[in-house]
Amino acid sequence: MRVAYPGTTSGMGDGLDAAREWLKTMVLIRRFEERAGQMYAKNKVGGFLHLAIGEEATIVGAVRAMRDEDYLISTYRSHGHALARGTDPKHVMAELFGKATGVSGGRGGSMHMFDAERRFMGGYGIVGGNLPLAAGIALSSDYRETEEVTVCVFGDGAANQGTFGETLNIAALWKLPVVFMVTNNQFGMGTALERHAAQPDLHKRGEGFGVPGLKCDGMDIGDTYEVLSEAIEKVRSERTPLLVEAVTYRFAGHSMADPEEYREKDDVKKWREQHDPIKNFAAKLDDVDLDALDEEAAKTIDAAVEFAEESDFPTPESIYEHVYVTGGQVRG
Amino acid sequence: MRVAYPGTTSGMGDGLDAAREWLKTMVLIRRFEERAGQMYAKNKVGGFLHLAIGEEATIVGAVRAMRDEDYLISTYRSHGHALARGTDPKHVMAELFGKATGVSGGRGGSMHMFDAERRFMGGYGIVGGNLPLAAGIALSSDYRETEEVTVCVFGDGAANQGTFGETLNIAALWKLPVVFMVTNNQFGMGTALERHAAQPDLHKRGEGFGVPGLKCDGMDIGDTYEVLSEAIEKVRSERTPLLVEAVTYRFAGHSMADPEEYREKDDVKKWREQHDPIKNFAAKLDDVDLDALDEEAAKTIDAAVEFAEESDFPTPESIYEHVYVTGGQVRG
Amino acid sequence: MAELRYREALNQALREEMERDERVFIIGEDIGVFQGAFKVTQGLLEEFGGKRVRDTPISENTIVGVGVGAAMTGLRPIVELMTVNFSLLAMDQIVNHMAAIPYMFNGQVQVPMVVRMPQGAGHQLGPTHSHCLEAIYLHVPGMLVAVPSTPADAKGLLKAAIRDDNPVVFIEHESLYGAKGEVPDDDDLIVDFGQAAVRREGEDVTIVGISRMAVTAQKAAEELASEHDISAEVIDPRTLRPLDLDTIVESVRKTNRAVIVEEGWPHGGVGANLAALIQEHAFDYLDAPIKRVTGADLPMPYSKPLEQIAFPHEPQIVEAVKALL
Amino acid sequence: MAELRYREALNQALREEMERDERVFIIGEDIGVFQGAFKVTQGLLEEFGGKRVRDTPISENTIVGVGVGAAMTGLRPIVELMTVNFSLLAMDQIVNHMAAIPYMFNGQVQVPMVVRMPQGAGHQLGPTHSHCLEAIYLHVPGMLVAVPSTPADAKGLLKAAIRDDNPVVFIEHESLYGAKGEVPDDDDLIVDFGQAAVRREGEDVTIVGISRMAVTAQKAAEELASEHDISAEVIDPRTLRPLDLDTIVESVRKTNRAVIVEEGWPHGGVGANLAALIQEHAFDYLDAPIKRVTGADLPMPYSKPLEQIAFPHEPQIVEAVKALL
Ligand SMILES: Cc1ncc(C[n+]2csc(CCOP(=O)(O)OP(=O)(O)O)c2C)c(N)n1
Ligand SMILES: Cc1ncc(C[n+]2csc(CCOP(=O)(O)OP(=O)(O)O)c2C)c(N)n1
Ligand SMILES: [Mg+2]
Ligand SMILES: [Mg+2]
Repeated sequence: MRVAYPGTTSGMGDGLDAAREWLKTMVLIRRFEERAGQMYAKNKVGGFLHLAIGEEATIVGAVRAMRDEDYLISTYRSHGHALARGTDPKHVMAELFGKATGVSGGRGGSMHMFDAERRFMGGYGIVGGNLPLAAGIALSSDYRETEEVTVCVFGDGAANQGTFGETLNIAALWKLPVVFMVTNNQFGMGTALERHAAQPDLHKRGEGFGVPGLKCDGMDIGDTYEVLSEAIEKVRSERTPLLVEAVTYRFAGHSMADPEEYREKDDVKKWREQHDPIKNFAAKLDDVDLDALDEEAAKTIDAAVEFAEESDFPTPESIYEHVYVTGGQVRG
Repeated sequence: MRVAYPGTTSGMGDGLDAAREWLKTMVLIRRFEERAGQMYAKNKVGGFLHLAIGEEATIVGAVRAMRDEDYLISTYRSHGHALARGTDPKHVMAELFGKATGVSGGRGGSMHMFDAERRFMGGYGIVGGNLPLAAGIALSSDYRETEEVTVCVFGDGAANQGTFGETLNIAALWKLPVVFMVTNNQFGMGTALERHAAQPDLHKRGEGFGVPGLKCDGMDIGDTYEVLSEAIEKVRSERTPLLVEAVTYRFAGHSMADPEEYREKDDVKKWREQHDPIKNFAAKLDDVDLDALDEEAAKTIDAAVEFAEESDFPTPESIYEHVYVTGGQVRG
Repeated sequence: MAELRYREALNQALREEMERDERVFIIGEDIGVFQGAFKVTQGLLEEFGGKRVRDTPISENTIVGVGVGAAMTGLRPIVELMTVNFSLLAMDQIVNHMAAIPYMFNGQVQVPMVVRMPQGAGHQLGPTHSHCLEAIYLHVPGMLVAVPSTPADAKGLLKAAIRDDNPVVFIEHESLYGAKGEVPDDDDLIVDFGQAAVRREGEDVTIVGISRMAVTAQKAAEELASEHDISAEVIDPRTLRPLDLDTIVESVRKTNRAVIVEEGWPHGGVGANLAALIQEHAFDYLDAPIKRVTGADLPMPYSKPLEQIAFPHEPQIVEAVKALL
Repeated sequence: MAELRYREALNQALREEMERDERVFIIGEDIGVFQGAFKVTQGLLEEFGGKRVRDTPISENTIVGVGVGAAMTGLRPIVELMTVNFSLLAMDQIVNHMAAIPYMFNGQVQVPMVVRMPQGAGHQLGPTHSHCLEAIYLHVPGMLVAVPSTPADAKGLLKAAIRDDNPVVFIEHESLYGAKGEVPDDDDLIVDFGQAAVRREGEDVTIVGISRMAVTAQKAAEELASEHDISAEVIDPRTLRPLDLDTIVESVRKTNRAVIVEEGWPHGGVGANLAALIQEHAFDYLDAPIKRVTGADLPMPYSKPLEQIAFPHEPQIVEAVKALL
């Protein structure tokens, strides 16, 4: 396994510093997700809660390969994407709590995070629903004659939606600057990859539509970073889409309501023990004190929980705000 | 170019007899389409009228590779499919006239032909809408433990619909006995293949979904027959789908309302002169009197027009029949 | 009689009808190995095997179409869509294919299938996962629409739907899956489509509740009786197509007032449809305008206090009735 | 004033708004090289080039989503769907994305886009190609809905739609593209959303006509005046969201009778919505039940004589009015 020490990508210093920042961010995401799960168990968080524990390298490796001006768009499993992109954990946690201070003002919840400022263009609840949006964003980048690239993250299960073929064809036809990144965590809910995809090498699925594919080890942040960097910069210069498959594994259930009867406990255990993206990456770095990072993350998240707790719910009077740009109701 | 002289397929004798029957059927379709166009000009036929002139070899070659018990499902451009499958031209013409004696009782029109008895499972007006149905029919064949194969015909433009990827994946995953046949006439309405498909070798589009592809010369009935026979029999024995691309050309406009400004008149002329599937096939057969075949077809179609003319329109009282199986209206 | 949960009643209906008729099978996302997102199909894979209980990829439009194709050749598919929200992806196969085919081809084929799916808000699922779309399905000719609100109806209507030769859109409610109720022990328990249930008799006002709102309406009626001395008749239409308009109109002719309660969006909702019908058929009997109590006119917010005020609860119904009297 | 066809008026609106604002662009099937299935976009490719007039593959759900994504980043896309029938394939992007995003993300982004598409029967296009779906679009919060019936409105409303920061569903009518009418010569001609047009003043009955039916209703009103001595007021709401309910209610308060005419399906249609609203707001003024004249409750048959009786013509409107008086 390779570990890349990146040059100049946004928000990072060089080399080892960058690697430490990656680790720190992965730890932050892990702890955030765990705490979110606890808050869910305490009924502080409602709805569906999809955690990305196990997928931290896939998330951080990809996001660190992006520039600030690039766009990221993801799914209902996207707390980590927001955090990696730099959204304050306070606002992410507050969103889970349904508070007015949440990233989406409490309107979206776990599945629908958004941070316009950081060009995190949202998590989306409809499987496969974000692919067309990504093409539209990329079209806009082109239209406005910018160098921006869009990274569109979706799951292995989403590759079976009609939007997959439609969007890849359009992106290739129009030479749109978008990297389609399939986070292949080997399950679509309770359905294992080989039970939902006839041809399970998902990165090859785009070829028929004119979108070449790459693959990376989504448990290895170095590899993920390297392959995504290559893809993003190729897309930036050639302005034609690529498909990257990151093979990863979700350590927790699909959502909090998942008894996980569709897979062997031993398999999960094996993945957790052998492929933990945080542990394995930490082991490669000298001078890393994982406990200290954990503690730091815990503090940040304590503060986030406190912030979320203390924030107000949106007022009843505000309920119609933003349905229409004019603010109020528009009757039919 | 190869000319195959088939053994025992439904409705045909051996060898040369079969070839003559193919030619006869192609001529029938050509003349039927021409006459339908005339009837449209005379306002006897309404709606959209999509003719298959130029695509006769693709149609007849494929249908003759099928058994009687196999299912055929097609698009809004399907008079030829009905005729090749053995539907009486009278009933096809009567449908165009909107008469009660039409194959669909005047309810469907040109775009929605159907002949349950001949397992022609319909023409469909929604581009890409028939692919899921084909998978369902094939699933049923499997469920009922039969040897039936479904041939699903759609256009190059339809390969861009979401149903394409969705259905191919499902068919491959479930090993359904269906041949997806893309009639690549090189245009989706006024949009040329390379302007709508990023990767124009359409038979390669299924590989990413686990559906291998074959290609045939859709202007050559022998080649079409041979490739489709191979595909259908492979699907029948292995019970797993294939995708066949038949490259053809439509000599007429997309529908009757098409000024054809999107292509060069010279190109059309060249295709008509050099690739006419009827002329070219006739030239390979000895002892063929094309004029006589024309005349015979004309007679058949005269009779069909007369039948359509003389048939009654559906009665106003019958308007709600078949909306529900109970016959009458069901209020909401 | 057995006391069953709504989800168990549905499960029984599926099991019994699959036992009864080999042509019946189920397809849907995570209905087999995962046992169903809401456990309605629990145990069926084990009992009937993968041929008859088939997990699908996440491809809503196509899995509905697969059902249509199979139904056209004589099978009787049940397609589970995980929720009604995802049926928006399948709208073409539902409207242009499932509902249209029998007519379009002049009755040469029937499409005896059921599309089952739950709807509804209340679990903080936010703007993409909280729809009630019965108004849209009611609008489309060529199919039947059921909206059961009790375990007994869930079972009886689902069995009727599976045996019906028309395509049926069968709309369950997420919040009702755990609800308990008496269900007759009868393998042939059928609740006929087009028969409204009068849940409570009353004199002063007719309340029509749609889907889960039939339950909320009953609770509101109890409160109206005990706290406000108002006698409300509560009607659950149970199916929106066919609609048992007679029962509703008869009731309004008696009470002279009507309130319709639905969880879906207000403009062009089921309530509007019923209001239009009631004033057409009982104009001279109405002592006050027909009132509607509906879900709020917005994409459902996630935040709990907002969500709770965005769909009807008893107090709004009580208020609406009081305003009429 | 110039006399223009409806399609020409739309074409002018597109051209003027594209000249006015570089962020405006159009995507759709066969809108460029083919010049548009109904020639609404004729000449635009030549004038504005392929960047701003872009032919798409046949991928309705995705092309709407492309519009949404582009709109979220500040552009102002116009997505042409070839007909409303194909919008059923795009329902997820329209409802769960286009309409929901501004709210779902708390106003961090707007979705200033227009989905244009024609609807309607009358050309023998059969069960899959003849829908009128305004009732479905009216139902969904988060977007505006226009149904222009004249060339001037087509132009003025489309310009308003393009300048609006809300997503707009803009429903044209296939049978009106060739219709002629006076259109003011004004580059800034805007018809505001939410302003009904009183097409004809009258005293005896209010007829509300939706989309093309506004035209049919006017003809029926002329006949009512000349043949039956009945004075009908004809209202064209022009937009269904926002709805100018005041103008309708005011009229009904004057005439005391209302007939709503729509081409779409009857159950849960726009007529039901308006009937519910009118009886809510003008209950004491109504001398008779509100009547609806609608399209037939079926997938549209191809056969001409059947099709012609399956959507409203003047005689049905005349009959409905006469039955009220
Ligand atoms: C269109 C649609 N269908 C079904 C669902 C329900 N659902 C939510 S997540 C999920 C599985 C998606 O799997 P995958 O794309 O692999 O992403 P992962 O959850 O593994 O991150 C399903 C079926 C949905 N949200 N949207
Ligand atoms: C979903 C949908 N979108 C658009 C149309 C309008 N339309 C009818 S035929 C056609 C072109 C289809 O091209 P292709 O699939 O290549 O078939 P061909 O007409 O060449 O036989 C289009 C865009 C439609 N009928 N259905
Ligand atoms: Mg997955
Ligand atoms: Mg074509």
